[in-house]
Amino acid sequence: MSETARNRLMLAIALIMAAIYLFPLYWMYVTSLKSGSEMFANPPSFWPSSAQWQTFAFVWESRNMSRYLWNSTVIAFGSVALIAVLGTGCAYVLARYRNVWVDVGLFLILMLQVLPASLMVTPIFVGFTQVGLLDYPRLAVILAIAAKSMPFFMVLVRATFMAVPMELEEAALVDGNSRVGAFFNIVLPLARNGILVSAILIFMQAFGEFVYSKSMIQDVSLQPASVGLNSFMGPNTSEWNNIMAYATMYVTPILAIFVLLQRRIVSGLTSGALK
Amino acid sequence: EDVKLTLWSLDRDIQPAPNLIKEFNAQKNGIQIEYRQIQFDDVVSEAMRAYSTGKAPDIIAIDNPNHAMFASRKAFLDLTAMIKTSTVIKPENYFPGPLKSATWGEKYYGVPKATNTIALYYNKDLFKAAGLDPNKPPQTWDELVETARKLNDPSKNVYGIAFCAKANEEGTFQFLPWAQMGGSTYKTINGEGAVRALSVWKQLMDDKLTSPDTLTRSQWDSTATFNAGNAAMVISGPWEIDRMLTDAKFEWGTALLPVPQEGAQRSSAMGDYNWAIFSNSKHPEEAFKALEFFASKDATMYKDFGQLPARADLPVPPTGNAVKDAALATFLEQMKYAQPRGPSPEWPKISKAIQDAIQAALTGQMEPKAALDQAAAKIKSIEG
Amino acid sequence: MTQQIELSGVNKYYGAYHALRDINLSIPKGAFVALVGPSGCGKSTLLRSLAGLETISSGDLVIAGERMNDMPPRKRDLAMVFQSYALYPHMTVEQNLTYSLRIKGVKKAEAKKAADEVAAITGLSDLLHRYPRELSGGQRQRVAMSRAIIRHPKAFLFDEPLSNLDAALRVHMRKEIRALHDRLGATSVYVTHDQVEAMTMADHVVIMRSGVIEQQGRPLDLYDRPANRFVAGFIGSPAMNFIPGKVTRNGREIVLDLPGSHSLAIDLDLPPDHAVLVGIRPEHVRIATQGERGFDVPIAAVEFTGASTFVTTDTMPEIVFVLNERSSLKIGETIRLTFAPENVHVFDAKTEQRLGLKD
Amino acid sequence: MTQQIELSGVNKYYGAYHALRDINLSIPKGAFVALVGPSGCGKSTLLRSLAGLETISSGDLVIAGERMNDMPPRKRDLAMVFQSYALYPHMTVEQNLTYSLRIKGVKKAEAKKAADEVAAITGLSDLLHRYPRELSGGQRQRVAMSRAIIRHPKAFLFDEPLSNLDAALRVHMRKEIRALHDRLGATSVYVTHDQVEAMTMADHVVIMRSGVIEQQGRPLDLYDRPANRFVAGFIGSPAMNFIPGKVTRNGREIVLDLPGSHSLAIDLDLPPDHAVLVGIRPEHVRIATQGERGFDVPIAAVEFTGASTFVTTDTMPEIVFVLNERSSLKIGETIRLTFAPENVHVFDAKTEQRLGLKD
Amino acid sequence: MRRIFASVRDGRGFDIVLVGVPFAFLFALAGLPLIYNILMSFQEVDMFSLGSFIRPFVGIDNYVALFKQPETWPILTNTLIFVVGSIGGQFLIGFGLALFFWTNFPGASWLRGLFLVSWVMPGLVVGAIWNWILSGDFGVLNFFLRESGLITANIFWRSDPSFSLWAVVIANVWLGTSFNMILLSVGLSDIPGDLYEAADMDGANAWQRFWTITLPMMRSTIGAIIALGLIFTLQQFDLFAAITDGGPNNSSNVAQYWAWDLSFRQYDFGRGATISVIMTVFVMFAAAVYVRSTRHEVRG
Ligand SMILES: Nc1ncnc2c1ncn2[C@@H]1O[C@H](COP(=O)(O)OP(=O)(O)OP(=O)(O)O)[C@@H](O)[C@H]1O
Ligand SMILES: Nc1ncnc2c1ncn2[C@@H]1O[C@H](COP(=O)(O)OP(=O)(O)OP(=O)(O)O)[C@@H](O)[C@H]1O
Ligand SMILES: [Mg+2]
Ligand SMILES: [Mg+2]
Repeated sequence: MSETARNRLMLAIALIMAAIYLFPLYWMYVTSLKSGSEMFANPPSFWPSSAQWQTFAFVWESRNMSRYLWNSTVIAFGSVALIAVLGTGCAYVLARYRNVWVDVGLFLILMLQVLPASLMVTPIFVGFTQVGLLDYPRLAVILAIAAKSMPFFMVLVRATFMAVPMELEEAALVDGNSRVGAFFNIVLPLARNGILVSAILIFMQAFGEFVYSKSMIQDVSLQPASVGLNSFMGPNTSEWNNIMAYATMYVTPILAIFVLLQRRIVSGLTSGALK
Repeated sequence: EDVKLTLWSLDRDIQPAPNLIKEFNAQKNGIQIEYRQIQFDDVVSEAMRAYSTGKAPDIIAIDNPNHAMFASRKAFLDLTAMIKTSTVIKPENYFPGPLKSATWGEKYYGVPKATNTIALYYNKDLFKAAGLDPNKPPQTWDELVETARKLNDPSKNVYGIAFCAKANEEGTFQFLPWAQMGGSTYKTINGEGAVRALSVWKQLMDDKLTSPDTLTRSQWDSTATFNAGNAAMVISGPWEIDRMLTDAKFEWGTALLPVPQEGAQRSSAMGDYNWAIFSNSKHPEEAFKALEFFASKDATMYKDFGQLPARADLPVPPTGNAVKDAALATFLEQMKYAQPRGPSPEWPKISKAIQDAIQAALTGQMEPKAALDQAAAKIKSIEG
Repeated sequence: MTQQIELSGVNKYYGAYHALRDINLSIPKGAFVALVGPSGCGKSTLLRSLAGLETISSGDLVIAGERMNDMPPRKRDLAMVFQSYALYPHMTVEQNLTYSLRIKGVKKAEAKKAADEVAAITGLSDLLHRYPRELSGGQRQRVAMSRAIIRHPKAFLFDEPLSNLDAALRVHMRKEIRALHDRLGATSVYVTHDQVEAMTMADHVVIMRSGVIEQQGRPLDLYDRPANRFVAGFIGSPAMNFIPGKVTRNGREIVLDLPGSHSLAIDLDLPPDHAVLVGIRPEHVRIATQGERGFDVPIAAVEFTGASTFVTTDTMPEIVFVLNERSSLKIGETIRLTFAPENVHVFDAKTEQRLGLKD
Repeated sequence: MTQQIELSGVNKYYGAYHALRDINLSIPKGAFVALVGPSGCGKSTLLRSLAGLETISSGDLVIAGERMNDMPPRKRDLAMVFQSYALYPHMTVEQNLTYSLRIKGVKKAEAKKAADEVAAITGLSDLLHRYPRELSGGQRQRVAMSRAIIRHPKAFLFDEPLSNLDAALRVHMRKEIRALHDRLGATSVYVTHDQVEAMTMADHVVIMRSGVIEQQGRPLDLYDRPANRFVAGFIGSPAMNFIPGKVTRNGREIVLDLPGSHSLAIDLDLPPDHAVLVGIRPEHVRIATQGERGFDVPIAAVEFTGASTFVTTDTMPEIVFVLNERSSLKIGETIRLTFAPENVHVFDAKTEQRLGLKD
Repeated sequence: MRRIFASVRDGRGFDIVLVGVPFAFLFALAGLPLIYNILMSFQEVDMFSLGSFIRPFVGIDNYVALFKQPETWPILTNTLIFVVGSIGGQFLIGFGLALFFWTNFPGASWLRGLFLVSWVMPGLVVGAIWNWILSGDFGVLNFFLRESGLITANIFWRSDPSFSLWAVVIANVWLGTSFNMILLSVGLSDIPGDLYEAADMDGANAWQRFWTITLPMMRSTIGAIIALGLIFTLQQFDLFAAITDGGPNNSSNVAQYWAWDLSFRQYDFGRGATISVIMTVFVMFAAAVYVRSTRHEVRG
């Protein structure tokens, strides 16, 4: 089989798999364009009978989405920044050595992640109340998210640091760099793929974070989009088209950004780049 | 300097709380209320967490079966004295069911905010198609089953009936009236009537007269299948009327919940929220003033927000829409038989025991009797 | 001359493996030291310990008068060429070269100039914008080399920096390195497997085996007076021939254990019957002239390298000798070999230490 | 003899870089071919193309009569020693060695035996349970080597397999590789920078430059009749000396561009005034005996390698010659050098091609 | 002071700072809540005492009571099935996709990026969509299965006790696959290419190269992903709430959902905490396995 034929075949298979996998996304999109209870039509309709584009403008305006998205962005960036700053270094050290303390550290890190947010929120809420952190609710949420997601980040980033040859760091030390400098100039750029991907995953998670924000941010003007979405998603909702329109506007930009970024991250600078 | 109150409820922007607050604040009477919307599932947990850390709001709208839990622990303020002197809030004006849910130990710990109940909706077009009289909805359980059987048409994706047996409060909400009509209460949940009620449900399930998804679907979603024409009847509440008016492309009617046999006592579920003031509120007087203001707006509640006030003294004015008015009449009638769940401070656990029994029986894993016996034993140990 | 690098009683363990054993070494400022020894003897470990990349397990390391055991590498001001190159894969050749300069805060233009200069020396000028993965093995090695020599450090540590280069380039680089060393007055420690490199470049050669320094000294001293059989065999290529022998009754001659019963007069004070090993370098063995004494051996192999011919005999032990012309010797042919007693090295058969006059 | 490996018109591009240019090469079954050339000339690329690790951009590659351009590496049944070793970091030495056997389904015990045998040859017996990261550079190279020779493939591809080994070990390995090659009757292609290795091991030497094969043939043929200046200078160490010269008016002599105005009688058919380069190997230059003709040059450098002495003159171009004894020549001293006309190679100054009788 | 600073720049101090600060942070924000929960499992807790540490101590009463409940063992079994099923599905499909996209045909990287939707979409929306997809009467999944002739009668994914748990597993596999795939892709790209070349020369076919090179070289990545996958799976909540509510009859109930249900629907915080402590044991096991697995990692 020629190279191009193989590529075409692969692409075709990939498209089919993507189509299956992306069905829920597709469903979100079509639902946002459907009207009323077309949702419950049987058999399901796979194409909106008449696309209701105005839903988007309506939802954007009426839900005050720009404010919600702004809050989400603040919280997501805050969390990622905090996690990246604290987690990267820690992961690096945990990758660099191989002793019993590292074992203990890794063990603890995983253990600290065991409780679901819904169970963590009560003690954190209680604690934050006592130190007065709830007066800065977005900061409080950022801290809580950081504590929740940092272990995730550390474990993943540690795995990427494992792929960076120790010798390169040594070369930098001999070249006159301090540990700090070697870390930033050599180790970090080489582990960049994994760090970025992990950070993006964290970002997305924080962007959609819900449990903490819902409990800790009581002022509507500071709430993120997830809480905004939830607020019109009670058990008795029939505004599915609006909800899906909301979700569409919420998700699509990040997804687009990610597709662009990961293209560069996962496929760039790799293939035996090390050594 | 204005007194600042905080108020939590699950009402969305088209529902009473935020709008009433707007009106109240507009009065500029030295009291300003700050509103926070909370989701259905979170009201109690948020309230508890806030209360135990001293961050509780002044006023909260609480689902009626949970009221006793707070009242019994004196988390809510005893309003008896204030109500006695109030000119706006008078206990005798309220339906007894809702009022009872706000009462604990002969004292008032809250004021009913609104109320609702359930009844039977049915699709008149399908009745006609099946050769049934569209003005004679089933009156008894047996008739209900028979009617459902006649209406059932798998080839057209039509189930005889839809209701909700979900393993959460909704399941209890729908089942309890049946048990009560059979002469049982939650304390005697394994009584004969309750067993028969559950057997009827099981029969509907076993004979595929209702969708198996009844076990996991909310009332709202079940009703949607009725609206879409996939169920010929549905048991649900007045909150559905507006949606049905727009969504249902057929003629429909409402009827009181069928009873076990002709002449049996009626009963119904009682839903919706009560207002309460937290006992650690710094401004109980002002908070009560707010409640008085809300109660004063009960008269226009249905017109403005589509919710039924829990008031026996206020006629619900006709809306001009005949279908709607007829449905409303049914619900107001049904309301008379509405009984609160509990009240018991341990209601959530009791309810859970009942849900477990329903689910165990309907999935065929236990006989209705055995399932309810188990629930009764559990409830006994919970109530201690 | 002051001692630039001084190691005393240095030991290094990798887990249970004893990689450096009681190393004592002092290197004067400005010296060019070659470190040689068989593969796995601890040369790289020693170099890495000097650089501060391995913490030594015991002993003292003093550089320029200061105890450096715990000094971080960057404060030692050493440049090192890694045996495995350790090029930064995410940087171009130019960035690799100028990395150390940029750290020091050297200006961009200046760093670029330095890179151009060094690249010209190492023949990398055309490759400055390539990434390491786009280079051949020898080119990578040259980048590693260039990265070290672009700096002006206190000392250079070279770990087999030329092993992947062709002869011509190697000769060129040898000259450049030595010139640079002299120009900077730096101290250099140079690990190599190339005899010629060690002999021609270094002022001082250190021979290691299994983590121990076997001998050190000026190159020709080691060549001419190896302290033991190991050193004698290690230095020189083709390697020295060793022939077992025995001191005669009278203690004045050694009888060699070779066909033809060759014997050598000796000048050593040895007890009779003492077992010895006689070493003779290939270039000191020659074919006997007509009528000369010698021993007759059949030929096992003849190898032409172009300039010279290596001949191996079919004896136990085999003897290798070198002819400086194209020879017409045939395999199986028997020839008579001889060598001059003054070219012979005598070692104790048991201790393998050199026997001879005290020096 | 059948041709085992045959390349015709092979080209290879890395992006825009033309790494192999119209390579035509045929290697008979059982041959031992050495591939030499300056760093970056395309040796590894050629080897990798044979192995199937690089797809060639054009041309044909035939192995054992079958066109192999698109055959995956594993179906070619070749063993390769990578220049960068490419050891499996997650396997012990033993597992690295036996990997190919295990893939073939060889029994555990048998594979272990094979590993032990090979390890004994390469001196890795004590290290079988180490991981690559715990090995020295030379030890890693030996693992890479062992991994190839444990198999019995159609052909071996060696990419500088001994560059990190000491002389003694290298001599030993050289013998072993050649013996193995002969025993298996395999075909070997061997990249090396070591002149001695190329000359003594190979039946056939291929010299490359910048992706082009400059000359190929039997080792001594290349040494004795290099086709051009590049080959002449590349083969032999120290390298051949090149002296510019001019054919005299009468066309029967070459006047060398050296102080002392040396001239050589020539046997070639050249036009008068033709510019030539005269090449003379260091070992063919000698110090003139008393009264002999020659040219007088000052000495710039004297290097002792132990067995021989390299002397470099202070002339333009500089002349290097080899003395086979320890010499007492001093830098700056002037000596008279001479060489025999029959040892001289003559190249066209412009084309740099060898001038001579057709052969 | 200077010495400390120097050590931070060049020595052990650097490592200690890098590890110390995050651990302190984690201890305060994740460790203390965990301890709070463990403490709570030995106490009698109600809404009034949520805010304090000192509460009536009841010993192991909560544990005893919990294990007396008939649903305990089935729910723990469900949890195990859910975890194993989800992780198995996510990992295998994720790895398959990662390998597939690794072949790097044109368009591969775009499509790979799109697979991250499941990670980006808000849990609430995902739950709702799966709810529809899996619904028995008008669900899209049944529609497709029927159309393709795989089934004749609708499967009531959500309401049939023998399918309900698998319904959530399916949705959860969908949710977690992208996470697995993207991280495995990064891991794959970190393996030096020359190892594959060497293995190819050694005669290994694609399958053998996968088993002998790819898998072992990915050890640290795989260990991390599975450990994290386990934790995510043990925290999956939205899907249960949206699809089955743990029902019918607890047939799809799992520990984490149950713990939430006990705490926030029945307001039995003590027992809810008790379950979370039991879950900790699951994770402890997983963490130990993970830590052990890191011993065989290879440092580049
Ligand atoms: N991926 C690549 N991209 C661009 N150029 C490359 C790439 N790989 C190799 N080259 C170039 O191709 C040429 C031949 O490389 P090759 O590795 O074959 O050299 P070599 O003869 O083995 O040299 P050495 O003796 O130094 O190992 C070199 O100039 C090198 O820079
Ligand atoms: N991490 C390690 N664990 C155990 N042993 C090790 C480790 N690193 C090196 N060694 C052993 O220490 C010894 C010395 O290694 P070193 O790298 O210094 O050798 P070397 O003299 O440089 O050899 P070469 O000439 O082959 O590079 C070797 O036998 C090696 O196997
Ligand atoms: Mg070494
Ligand atoms: Mg090469």
